[in-house]
Parts: sequence; structure tokens; C-alpha cells
Amino acid sequence: MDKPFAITLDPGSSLANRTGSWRTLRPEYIDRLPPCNAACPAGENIQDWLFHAESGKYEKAWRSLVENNPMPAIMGRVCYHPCEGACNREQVDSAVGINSVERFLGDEANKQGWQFSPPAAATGRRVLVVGSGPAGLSAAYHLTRLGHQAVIHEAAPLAGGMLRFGIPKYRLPREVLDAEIKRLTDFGVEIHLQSKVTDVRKALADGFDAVFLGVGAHIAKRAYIPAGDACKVLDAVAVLRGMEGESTPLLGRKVVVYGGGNTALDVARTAKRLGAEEAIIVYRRTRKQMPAHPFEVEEALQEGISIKWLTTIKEAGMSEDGGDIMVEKMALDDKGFPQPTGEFERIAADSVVLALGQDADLSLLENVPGLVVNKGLIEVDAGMMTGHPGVFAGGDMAGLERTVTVAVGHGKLAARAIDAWLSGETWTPPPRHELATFERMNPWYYSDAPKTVRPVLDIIRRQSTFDEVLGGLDESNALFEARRCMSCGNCFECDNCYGVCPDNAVIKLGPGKRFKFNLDYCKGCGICATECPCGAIKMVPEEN
Amino acid sequence: MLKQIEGSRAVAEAVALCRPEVICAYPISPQTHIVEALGEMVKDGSLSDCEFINVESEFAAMSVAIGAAATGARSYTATASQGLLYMVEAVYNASGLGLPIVMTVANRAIGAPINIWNDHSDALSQRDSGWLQLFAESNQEALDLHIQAFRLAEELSLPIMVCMDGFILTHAVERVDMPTQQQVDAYLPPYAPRQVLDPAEPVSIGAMVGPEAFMEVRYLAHAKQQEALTLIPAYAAEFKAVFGRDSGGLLHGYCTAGAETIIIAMGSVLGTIKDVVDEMRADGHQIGVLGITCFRPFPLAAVAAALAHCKRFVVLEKSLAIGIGGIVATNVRMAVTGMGLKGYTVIAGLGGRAITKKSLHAVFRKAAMDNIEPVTFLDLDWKVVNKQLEREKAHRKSGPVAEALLRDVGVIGARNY
Amino acid sequence: MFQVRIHGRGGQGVVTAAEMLSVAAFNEGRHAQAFPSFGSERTGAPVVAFCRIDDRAIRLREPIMAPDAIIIQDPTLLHQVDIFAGLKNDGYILINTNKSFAELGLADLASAWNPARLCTVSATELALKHVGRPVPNVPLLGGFAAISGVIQLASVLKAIGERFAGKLAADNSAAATEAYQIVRQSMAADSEVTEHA
Amino acid sequence: MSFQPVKFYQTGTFTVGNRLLPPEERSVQSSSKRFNSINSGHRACQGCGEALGARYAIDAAMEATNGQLIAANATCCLEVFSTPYPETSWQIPWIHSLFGNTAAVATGIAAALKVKGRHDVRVVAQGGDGGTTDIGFGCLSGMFERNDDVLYICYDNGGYMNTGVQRSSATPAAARTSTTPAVGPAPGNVFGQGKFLPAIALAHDIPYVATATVADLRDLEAKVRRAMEIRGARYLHILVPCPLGWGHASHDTIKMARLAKETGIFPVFEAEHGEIKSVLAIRRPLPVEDYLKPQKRYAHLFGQQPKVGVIAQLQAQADRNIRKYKLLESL
Repeated sequence: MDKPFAITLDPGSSLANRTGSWRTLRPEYIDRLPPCNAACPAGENIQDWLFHAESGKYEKAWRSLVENNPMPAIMGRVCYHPCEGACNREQVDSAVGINSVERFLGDEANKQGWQFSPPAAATGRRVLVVGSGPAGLSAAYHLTRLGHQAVIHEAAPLAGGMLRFGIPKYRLPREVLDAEIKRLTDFGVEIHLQSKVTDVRKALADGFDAVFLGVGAHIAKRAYIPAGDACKVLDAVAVLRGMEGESTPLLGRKVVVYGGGNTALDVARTAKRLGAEEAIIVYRRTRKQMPAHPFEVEEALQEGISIKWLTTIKEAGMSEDGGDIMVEKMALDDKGFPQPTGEFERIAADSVVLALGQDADLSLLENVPGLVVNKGLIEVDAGMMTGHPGVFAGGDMAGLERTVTVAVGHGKLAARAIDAWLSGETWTPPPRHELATFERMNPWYYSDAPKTVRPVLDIIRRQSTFDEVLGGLDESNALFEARRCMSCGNCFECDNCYGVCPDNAVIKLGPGKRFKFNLDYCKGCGICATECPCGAIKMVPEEN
Repeated sequence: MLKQIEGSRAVAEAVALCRPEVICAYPISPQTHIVEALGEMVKDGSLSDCEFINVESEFAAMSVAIGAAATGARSYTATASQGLLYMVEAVYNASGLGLPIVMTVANRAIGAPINIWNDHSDALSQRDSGWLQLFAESNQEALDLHIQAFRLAEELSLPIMVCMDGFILTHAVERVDMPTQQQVDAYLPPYAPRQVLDPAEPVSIGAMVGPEAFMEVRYLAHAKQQEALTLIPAYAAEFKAVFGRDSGGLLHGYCTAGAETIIIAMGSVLGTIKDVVDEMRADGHQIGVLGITCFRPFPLAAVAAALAHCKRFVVLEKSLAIGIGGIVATNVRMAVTGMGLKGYTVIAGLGGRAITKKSLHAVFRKAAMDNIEPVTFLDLDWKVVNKQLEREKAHRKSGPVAEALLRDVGVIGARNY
Repeated sequence: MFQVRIHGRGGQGVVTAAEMLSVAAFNEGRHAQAFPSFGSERTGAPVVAFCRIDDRAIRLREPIMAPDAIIIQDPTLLHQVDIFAGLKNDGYILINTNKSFAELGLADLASAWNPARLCTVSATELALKHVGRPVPNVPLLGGFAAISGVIQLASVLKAIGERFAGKLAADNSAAATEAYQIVRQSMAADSEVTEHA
Repeated sequence: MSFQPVKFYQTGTFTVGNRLLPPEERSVQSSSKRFNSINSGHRACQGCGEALGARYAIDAAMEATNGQLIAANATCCLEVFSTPYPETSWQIPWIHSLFGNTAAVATGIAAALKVKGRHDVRVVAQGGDGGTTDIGFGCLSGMFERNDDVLYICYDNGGYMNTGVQRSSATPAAARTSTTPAVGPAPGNVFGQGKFLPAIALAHDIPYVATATVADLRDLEAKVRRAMEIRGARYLHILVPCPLGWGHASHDTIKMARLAKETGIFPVFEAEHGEIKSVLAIRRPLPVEDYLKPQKRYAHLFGQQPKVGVIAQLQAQADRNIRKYKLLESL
């Protein structure tokens, strides 16, 4: 139309006015390290696999998961999930049930028969992996992905190491263990059972380009307890391993377990399931000081295990009528150390099981030059390499933090280091983003959704059978749980920045492509940064 | 068709013939009969495709008209006096935005003191508002001017006030020739707006214009009104062709040929003046009349030409620019600058004071002998005025003026006979 | 030009009367101008309306100060306002009353004018009789046609027909017609009186 | 209603978009095809709440009317920063007439559209709190009373910000403005009866009255959508914080609106034919201090010796809202 001069204007013509020149602060999209990822000993990218799980893409989620950890079904049961301890959601309502979702994905993979994506092109390099525990399996898996031939030698008749011989069925059903090991062998991991490696140097000589040691720690620590014949004294390792043999160990009607770690609890709970009327744990410190995980202590107590804190065993089965032990009460001194009180007591006991920790069997390492052993542990560098070039180690034999997850992490780390070493480089860990702390978040945008409680097996069956105690999530509540993730520190395309910009200065790039700022018009008000739920936008000063 | 009807009714019927689409009504004397009549026509369906809106103030009336006109609807309203002043902000806005609204102003005095009777103070207060202003001499001309006004306004994209004397015309029942719908349709094409609010072609109307362009906007409004000076006579000529009547135009001369004295005035008083002039001519006076129909734009050249051969002019006006004198006179004087004419201003009929032949005879005869003040107040009661002036000299607290004067003249004195 | 001034009170149809008078004249092909005394008078207050009748276009806009006829719709106004002001020497007066000028105490005053042009008619009673409402204005128009002869009764009746519909028109016509006859008769009577004097 | 929590616990209903939502449940603002009715390049302050509120509301109205929309705009910040010659930010047919007549101008537009049979084209009028609650109130009330087919949107930032932060009848008690400075024995704005226009609109019994804030986008959009389903006079009152006038950081604009709602200072509700149908319940109840402290216009309450009395009065006002509108329970 032939418009009147000046008072009537063409639509949208203000685009000619570049208000970006007003800006003194510039918004930038950043990625921060989610606390769950940071806390995972196995270095899982938890947020990433939850992201896929949120939209019901379980296989995609599982594949993301197994890039770092080949055993989700096992992890989802036996991991003590430090990720959940670090989860920012704890400060909104309760931590995301990461472990339960992981288990759901693992079980789903077994149900659907998903296989690993094919490995990289074969390099022709062969790596000897000693031991088929979590560290060994993990190392072998990652080496295989990288195109190397991983060959596991396992002394025992069955693969799995402590997964099989240390963890009771009621926590890790064997069909789950077997399924995930089978997937690994299907993937190309060689496992030679009942073939104990006795000499590492020899092995290196027979055409292996590198070695990873993951023999674990199977030798029970002993403590001197004067004992008579009336009372059996056994060790936890033997008892738990015995559970995998043809005949289960004979512990009698009254069982005393000595120690305060998870193993002590495993034994006590096993004893109960074997039919013991009484299973008593004797521990010289307080409940607070127990190394065992509180939730396991709780479960044990539920199952009727009794625990004597601040108590030591003085002697076993020495009295005339036998079948008992003598214990002494302890008291904490001002430094918090237990001191004898001189108060004694006798407790009926058919057997005493010592669960005082384990040592690694390092006999196969004799006369390997450069290799340093310190307090029963092999010293390794940041890449898990021992003092002897090409010999790497991980798992219980290489550290005091002895959990399945740590072992899996060692295996992965070692595999990457071995890969680098094989190509004449030294492995350096990738740079880490700054941590996505809760203060950087805007939790308003997350609606309230408390953690889903996993079903727990009823108490009677827990005391009598080895059925799995903790149930899994079904699809609906696994999805629910996954969607509780707040995606700390990383854009999840909620469109907030795009929506809240008063100057339409945010460009939406489409699904999966995130956003970018239109600096021609962004005035730098910072609303986008303040209103970003997960703290993925940072305001930085404009250089002049 | 000839009809003997009230002026308000005549205007209402003429407006209806122009097919208005939005009419805003707010009551104020003496305009009320016009919108009452239109409201009735819309309600009984005789005026269809028209929204009649009872608004809550004159300010709203003009604002509704602005919105409607900007959306391409032919819009009309009517007001007077205080009502016009109350809508002033919107009055300026309508012309500033170039919206062709037609508004009847039933001329009435402005208070205080409150006064419902006729004079031209209300319309003339808006002489610089950017609106065109046409003044009707009779009811016939009033209704004719409305028909021309819609066409002019829409052609120029400028609003127009059609001014008619309150009561004297609005309430007078006399003969008018009411055109037919066919005639009006032949003369007045449908409204084709220069700018319109339409989702199909979005524009922003009413931008903030700074120093860099404001003067240009204002000049263009001025240029538009200059353009109107040629359009108005042209449309009046076309009107005559269609309706067979002389109506509108810029000026109407009467007995100006060979006149030494020319009386200049606007509106209905011209009739009385013409009767007086006839009688004075009969007595041998060389006197004539110049009626100004178009006050805005002010036809400077036409006025100068009309006065080219006289010796003196007398502007008789129903308005007072307090502190200087006449408003119309000031405009006329600008037109005759340098022509060496004697000019007199006669302020008459303020607040409905009757303008009688008797008084006009007297003042015109004196003027013809150059025997009046440059600014003369017709039929002013000097006795009362002087009394009040003395009173005010005498006492600081002399009290309210209007009430004092009424006491002095006696209430009956406020009557018209 | 013939100029009429009508006096009455707000609500008595004074303005309507002036308007209908102008319409009657218009119906005779003449020019007429009717207008009220521009005021804000309310019901009951004294009201004045005017009507000019001429054979050529009327330009004059001043109030009527020297009327040719005065119609008084309400005798109670007689002593309140200067009601006969400006009436021409040969002017007409028509008053709505059942009394005579003498009875109204206007004898002296009436002597200033031609007695043949002074008349009273009880218009309110006629209105009540025919229309059923005390509206004297229409019958008075019939009376005015009779006394002045400025307009024909037919024109008045036509104006009534244009103003009112159906029965109301008929009733008002009847009232106007009877008023017309009454005035005619009394005028005839007066002329006899003068002849035999 | 579609802004009721959908079962996406990660972001629930609170973010602008959500990749997990079905398209029909997504907000207008999350769409890359949104209208941007008020375009980039406008001259609003950094972090302007009014610019945000206007785009939220008008985009939603455009969506609801398939782009068949005409807007009348009162004189206000929005008008000045959006249409300085030679540029306009508006992408829709838009007219600015005066400060106090916007409702009437909109009535005129609606009347013209009705006469021309354009029932598909709808009309919105918009203005600031001054142009709505003060100088434009007469025309607005007239529009309500006649029930003209107009949606009037008031962007309430509690003062005449355009002219330099003077007091309006919507300025909250105790707030500092240029005409209610923080000096003397009773600093800041008076504690009057208040003039809460939504309540006055309710008294007109018009078909639809609602309040909203720029902190609850989905709620705001749903209300615009609802309003556009209705014919007749409708009123939407949107709280739009003003960094300049309130004296808060430019990045806290939305946060301020959220705090106003969560403290009960500003009740968010929806009413039809004079009857309140629903309220947006307070989600995380907070004391008014949390809202007042970040704003310089209340700084005088938190000096050496905090004005506990005044703060208590403001808390009482918030508590009254919470009781009156049942803000702790969703209807």
C-alpha cells in the first residue's frame, strides 16, 4: 500500500537495528562434568545412557553404557553405586536410581540377546590377561574393542573370579553372570580355564605383546585365635568359594563370623540361608566404623543376623564342654581406637568364620625385574603399568579400594594404556570438564518425582533361599527413574534459552543439534544463563 | 425529495445515505438529535451494515472512530462544545494518522460559565488540529456538506469537521431537498483506504517519529490541506452536476459586485446578514456579503480576490480570541495583507446572544462610515460590564462574575426574546 | 412573511405545535421555519416556540420579536411573562381557555388590538374530549387556521396525518376540526355584534 | 488443562520445551516456527520483561488465530521501544494511537471487522499498567461493559517506566519510584487500598479474566489460547518485571516474576464470567523478603535497621492473597 510517510512502517524492519552492540557480557554454551560420571569408578558416561533411556531407547542406552562397562546386568546388582551418592538430585528430592536403571538395561540386553557392536579392525597384537575377575574381563573386553586379541588365563574351573567365588547368589544370580561372560566370549575374548599362569616372563616370551594381571586377592588374612577341636575355624574366602562347589560347607547350627566388612556380612547371610539357627557377627569396632555398606548391614539385621559390636574373639572351643567361644568387650579410647576392657563372655558356636580381609597371591611375579610390591599390593602408574614395561595390573591386587566397579575401571584404564603402549605412546587421560555442581543449576524447572523403591524379596524366603533379594524395575518405572535425571551441566534441549530470550537472539538448530546465539541481537542480559535448568550456559565478558 | 424536517434529522438522513460503517455516539447538546436519529435507523434496520456504538465519552468516541477508520471502515461521529474539547487529544491523533473521519460539530459555546447555546468557540479552538473545517449556512447546506465531506476526507486521507450552528440549525425545522440513495452512490465511491490494518499485509501505524522526520510529516499535512483548496471547489462543482445545487465550495459571495463594504461571516448568521444587506442596498448602500464555507484550509487567495474591489470589510464572528479579538478576522487580515483595506471585527452572538437585524443595521451603517472600533462587541451591555468592573475595583472578594451579572440583568435577561 | 409565537409550558407540545404549523405551511408549497426558544427548560417551565411562514426561502435566523400572531397554550402564563411583547397592531391572539378576554381581566389590554383578531378556545377540553389527553396544541392549530386564515384547515389535518398514525391521527383531526368550527362561529358572532352596533 | 503436569519428571511442565513431549503439547515458544510477533532489533532494555511478555502473549494469540490478528497498542515502553521511526519490530498489523484510548481503538477495529464480516480476524489491545489502570481506565471499563470482542492485555511492571519510573496506581506499597522516593518518615509508595485491575475486571462480569507472569510460560500461553476461544471482552493481566524500575539484575527478570508468584505477592488465577475457575498454586512457598531483597526499589526496607514493621505489612498482604485466592491449594 502507498503508506503515509514515517507514521506507518513495514513489518519487522527493526532487524536493521543490531542490538548486539549493547552487549558487555556474552553467553556461551558449555558442557560440565556431571557428578555421577565423575564419581563412577568404571568411568561410565551415566548421563549419556540415561539420556537415551529417558526416551525409551533402551538398546541405544545399553550400547552407550557398554562403551565403558561390558557388564551392566552384573553392575546393576553388585555395584555400590557411588554415582547415586554424588547425584545432584539428592538435593531436590532423592538421588536418581541409576543402579536400578543400569540393571534394567543389563537384564533387557540379556532378554533381547543384544550383542556388542563389532570391534575395531584386528591389530594382530595379542595380550595376555591373567584372571577372569571383573578387572580381567573388563581389560579383555576393551582390548578386544580396540582390535587386539585378548587371551584370558583363569586358574579356576569357572570364569568370574570374585564375582563367582566372592559374591553370594542372592546378590548375583549365576545365570546373569554367565550370560554376560558368554557375551564377552561371543565378542571374541578367549578364556582358558584351569590354566594357572605361573611365570609372567615366560608368558611374555610366548608371543604375547603385553600382559594384564588381574588375579585378585583370594588369600584370607588369618588372625591367631587359640582353638580347640570342638569348634571349627574357617575363613570367609573358603566358605564363599565352597558355595560354588558340589557340597556346601558344613557350618553347624550356631555360626560366628569375625569381621566387619561386606564379606563378613555375605558369610553371615549365607550361613543363615544354609540353615544356621544363629549367625552372629563379631566386630571389634562400632557400627559406624564398619566398612560394610549400611544398606547391607540393614538387610542382614532384617534377616535375623545379630551383630556384636566392640567385641573381639579371645579363644574358640577351648572350654570343657566346647562348642563355644570366649569374647572380650572393647571400648573406644579418646582417639577412637578400641581398647580391651577385661570383660569376658562366652558365646555358643559350632564354627567361627574369619572375614578379616584378603591378600593377593603374587607368586607368579617372582623374579619379574622392575616390579615393585608394597604391603602386598603391586605398584602401578597412572596407566596401570607396573615397574616392568608391558606388564599391567589392576583390580584387588593393585589397590585397597576393592570393589567390582573399581576393578572394571582398572581393566578399562589398563586396556587403553596397553593400546597406547603397543603403539609406542604413553596414555594420557583426556581433559575433564569442570564439575556440574548443584549451585550452577536452576532446580525450579525439575518437577517433583521421588525415587522409585525396588521391590524386596519377602523376609522368610530371604532366610531360607538364595533367591535374589533385590528385585528389578519394570519398563514403566525404569523410564520414570531415567527421566528423573537432571542432565547436570549438559544441554538436554529443553528450549528454555530459546524461549526466555527477550530479543529472540537464540537460534534453535533442531533435534540433537542444540542451539546457538545470534550475537547480532543478543544484548547480553543473561536471562538464558540464569534460567538454564542444568547450568549449561556461561556468561563471559566481551573483550573490547 | 423536499421535506420539512429538523436540521439534525436532515443531517442524520444524509449521513445514512453515505453508508457509514461505524458510528460512535455520546450525548451532548445540541448534537444529540443527530446520533439519536442514526441510532434509530441502525436499530430498525433502515441503515444496515453499520455498527452503532454507545461509548463512554467523547474521547472514546473519537478513539473508536480512529480504530474503525484504520481498519478500513467509513466512520462518523458528532459532538459539540465541551465534548469536542474532551476529545481533543484524539482529534489531533486522527489527523496526524491521516484517518478520514467525518464529524459533525453542532457549534456551541465553551464554559465556564457553562452555556449550551450557540457560538463558534468550540470548532475554532480546533482550527490548528489538522482537520478540515466546513461551516454550513443552512440545513440544506449542512446535509450537502456531509456528503461532500466523506468524499473529500477519503480522497485526502484527512478528517473533516462539518460545523453547523447549534439549535439555530440543528433544532430548526425547515424545508430541505433530501437526495436519493442513487444520487449519493453516484457521487460518493466506496471507501478505499490509503492504509489499513490487515493481516494479509501487516503494517505498523503510529510510529514514534523523532526530529529527523517530524517536520516533514507536519509539512505534508499542510501540503494536503493546500491540495484541498483545489479539491473542494472541484467536488462542489461535481456535486452541483449530480444534485443540481450550489453547496460547499470555499466561499459564497452575495451582492459583492461594486460593494464598498463587504461583511464577512460564517454559518447561519449569513442569512440574517443577507436580509439586512438587501434592505441597506434598497437604501442605496454599496454593501455586500462574503460567506466563508471552508475555514480550514483557509482560502487566503480566494478571500483576497473576493475583497479586491471593496474599500472596507467587516468580519462578524461568533468567536473571540480573548486577548486579541477576532479569530476569523485574524485569518482574513492575513489574506488581505498589503491591500490597504480598512478592516473591522464585530464579535457577536457569543453564548447564543441573539443577532438581530436591528443591531446589524446599526453596526453596518456605522461601519460604512468607518465609525466603529476596530474590535466591536455587538449588543454588549456596558452598564452591566462597568458595574462589575467597579465592583471588582472596590472589593477584593467581589465573588463569582457570572452569578453577579445574572443578578444585575435579572434572570429573564438570559432569555432570547 | 407571517411570524407566529407560541407560548406554553414544557410538556404541552409547544415545539411540536410550531413544527406542525411549519409542516402545514410546507404542505401548501410555502416556505416555513419552525424553531424552539433554545433553552434547557424542563417539564412545566414556560416554553416558547416560533414559526415563520413565507412564499420565498427564509434566511432570517433571529428570534421572532414582532410576531403577527401569538398562540397561548396555557392561560396561567398570562400574568407571569410579558407574553404579548412585540405583537403587531393588527396581530392575532389565540388563547386556550373557556373564559373570555374580559373574564381573564384582559379587557383593557385587548383594546390595543383589533378585537376581531382576538379569540379564545377551550382546546384542553377539546383534547380531553377527542384524544383523551390534555394536549391543547393540535386543536389550537385548527383554531389558528380559523382565526388567521394563514393556512388551510386541510393543511393542518394533513400535517396531523403525517405526524400521527391511525386512531390518534383521527382523534387529533377531530379535535382540530371542532376547534376550527368553534372559532369560526365565535368570529361570525363577533362580526354580527359589530354590524348591529 | 494442557499445562497441568505432564509425566516428564526431568522437566515436567516447567521448561519452555521438552524433547519428550508430543508436538501438540509443546509450547508455542518452543517451536522454531514461532511467529516472533515482536522481532529482534527492538530497543528494550537488557532483560526487559515486557518485551518477553509481549512476544509470549502475541505469539500465542497468533498461533490461536492462525495469524489473523490485529493489535492496538497504548503509549508505553513497549510502543516506544518497538516502533521508533524508521523501524518497527512488529510483524503483525499494529496501531498506536494514544496513551489512554487503546481499549476504544480496539473496539473500533473490532466494530470495523464485524461490519466487514471478517469474523476470522481477532483483536488484541495492549498497554502498560499506567495506560491500563490509570489514564486508560475509562475506555477499558467502557469496552468491558459493552462486552466488545477484544482481548485486552496489560503488561504490569508497576509504574511509568517509560518516563523514568514514576508511580502508577499499580505500583506496589512501599516501592520506591521517582515520585515516591525513599525519603522521609514514610519512604516509598503509600499503603493505599491498592488498585488490582483484574478484580475490577471481574466486577464487570466479562467472559474471561486471568492473570499470569512471564515465569509461567505454559500457563500464560494456555490462558491466551483460552481467551481466544471466547468472544466478547477478555482481560489478561501479565506481571512483567522491569530491571530498570525494580532495580534487579537484568538476568533475574524471570526469577523476580517467579518470586512474586511463589511469595503470594502476585496471585495467578483464571476466571470466567466473574467467577474464579482455577489458580496457579504456589509450588515452593517463600517469605516476601526473598522477593523484596533483590530489588533496589525496596532497598530502604533493608538498611542498618531493617523496617520489620513494613515488611510485616507486605507479608500480611501476601498472606491475604494466599487466603483470598487459595494459593496453597490448586482449585
